[in-house]
Amino acid sequence: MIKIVKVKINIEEVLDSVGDPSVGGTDVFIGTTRNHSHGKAILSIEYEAYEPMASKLLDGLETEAHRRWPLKKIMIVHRVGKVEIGEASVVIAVSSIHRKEAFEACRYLIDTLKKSVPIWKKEVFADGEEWVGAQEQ
Amino acid sequence: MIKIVKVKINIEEVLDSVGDPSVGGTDVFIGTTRNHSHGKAILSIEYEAYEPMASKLLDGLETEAHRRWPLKKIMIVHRVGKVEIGEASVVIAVSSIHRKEAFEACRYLIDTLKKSVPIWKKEVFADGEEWVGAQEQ
Amino acid sequence: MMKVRVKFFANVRDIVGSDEKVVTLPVDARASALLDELVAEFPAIGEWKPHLRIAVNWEYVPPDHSLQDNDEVAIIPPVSGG
Amino acid sequence: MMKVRVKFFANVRDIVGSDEKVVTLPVDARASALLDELVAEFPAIGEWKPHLRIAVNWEYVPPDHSLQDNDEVAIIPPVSGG
Repeated sequence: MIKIVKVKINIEEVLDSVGDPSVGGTDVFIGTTRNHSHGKAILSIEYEAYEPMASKLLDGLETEAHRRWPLKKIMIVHRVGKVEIGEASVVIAVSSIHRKEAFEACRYLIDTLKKSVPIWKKEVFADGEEWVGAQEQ
Repeated sequence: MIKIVKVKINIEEVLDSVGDPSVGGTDVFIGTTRNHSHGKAILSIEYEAYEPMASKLLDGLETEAHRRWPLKKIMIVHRVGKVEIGEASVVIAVSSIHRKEAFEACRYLIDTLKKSVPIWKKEVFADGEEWVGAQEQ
Repeated sequence: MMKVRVKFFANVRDIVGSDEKVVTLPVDARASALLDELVAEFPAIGEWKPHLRIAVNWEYVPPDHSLQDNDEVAIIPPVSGG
Repeated sequence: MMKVRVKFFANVRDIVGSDEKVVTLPVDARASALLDELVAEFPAIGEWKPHLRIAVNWEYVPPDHSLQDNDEVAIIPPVSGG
């Protein structure tokens, strides 16, 4: 399942959503907003999504991961709007019977999300703000 | 940090313990007890540890992961005693500035823990119980 | 002639000063022609042009994709989600 | 002669029927000699012998490791944590 949300991501809820009695291993990636960028202090971050397309692409990523690996469940949650330093901007949880597949799929999902899903991050500094381009990641 | 605990693992606490304003990515592995083994229904699981040696080896794994990758923080929690189906037996959280290192270190930690740390799992079935040997994993 | 709805995001929206605009184009105009027209109207987009992708109806398309009347076209700057 | 404290876990403890035992050995006896002695006393351990590791004072040691008086020796069956 995938979600784009405007409120703080509840990690326990994400974990519950991928739980299953046959699951042996769950890998979870949590992306958090850092307090610095190229040595400059970041005050806060704002995320913007082209929501219908982002949802469609995230759905497609979920389907593709299930096709590539024998997984139990996937949950991808991306936050939009203002995110405070240290809060999660994205959480991806993948459960499977064995751990290897969970690790590989989770890594694939975050790597591909960062390359292709139309979501943008704006870093707010004391002296201005800047949209982050993928080439600077 | 590492812990061997007799009570349910609190995932939020584990995540808080690896939080840091400079962290960009955190990878978390959660091992849960499955409800079946080779097609047989498992009623519950018990874990036993040779605690002083297990703590020493886990401390060593933490040090080694910090030596191999530029990481922020590591938390490894392993539960002992009776664990209900679906509950976490182990949680490993690794935070770093960039995600690649967090994924690699987390995978290394769980793989090495499973091979070398003196902890044993007993599966309880309707018709008996069995210590699980590493060769059957 | 045909009309397409064009959506702008992030730095491109800041340049255009609006998140949406209806553009009139010759029938079967290509995605690249729309982009050229936008650069002509908003020269500051030009600097980003090599990095922009185009999506039509929520799917990335190549520059030679032929647009259709009423398409929802999005100009996608380098993404930075995650 | 010297004494070492030997600790048993999991299936080996079930066979021995106790989690600890003090064993008297010749001075400088090797870890493998202790294991042979245990197999002689508890033949059911023999089946597992190829899979057992030995730890001395919380560290894995090779079979030819020389034991010392008062060592804490552990017989480590295949581990299955995680």
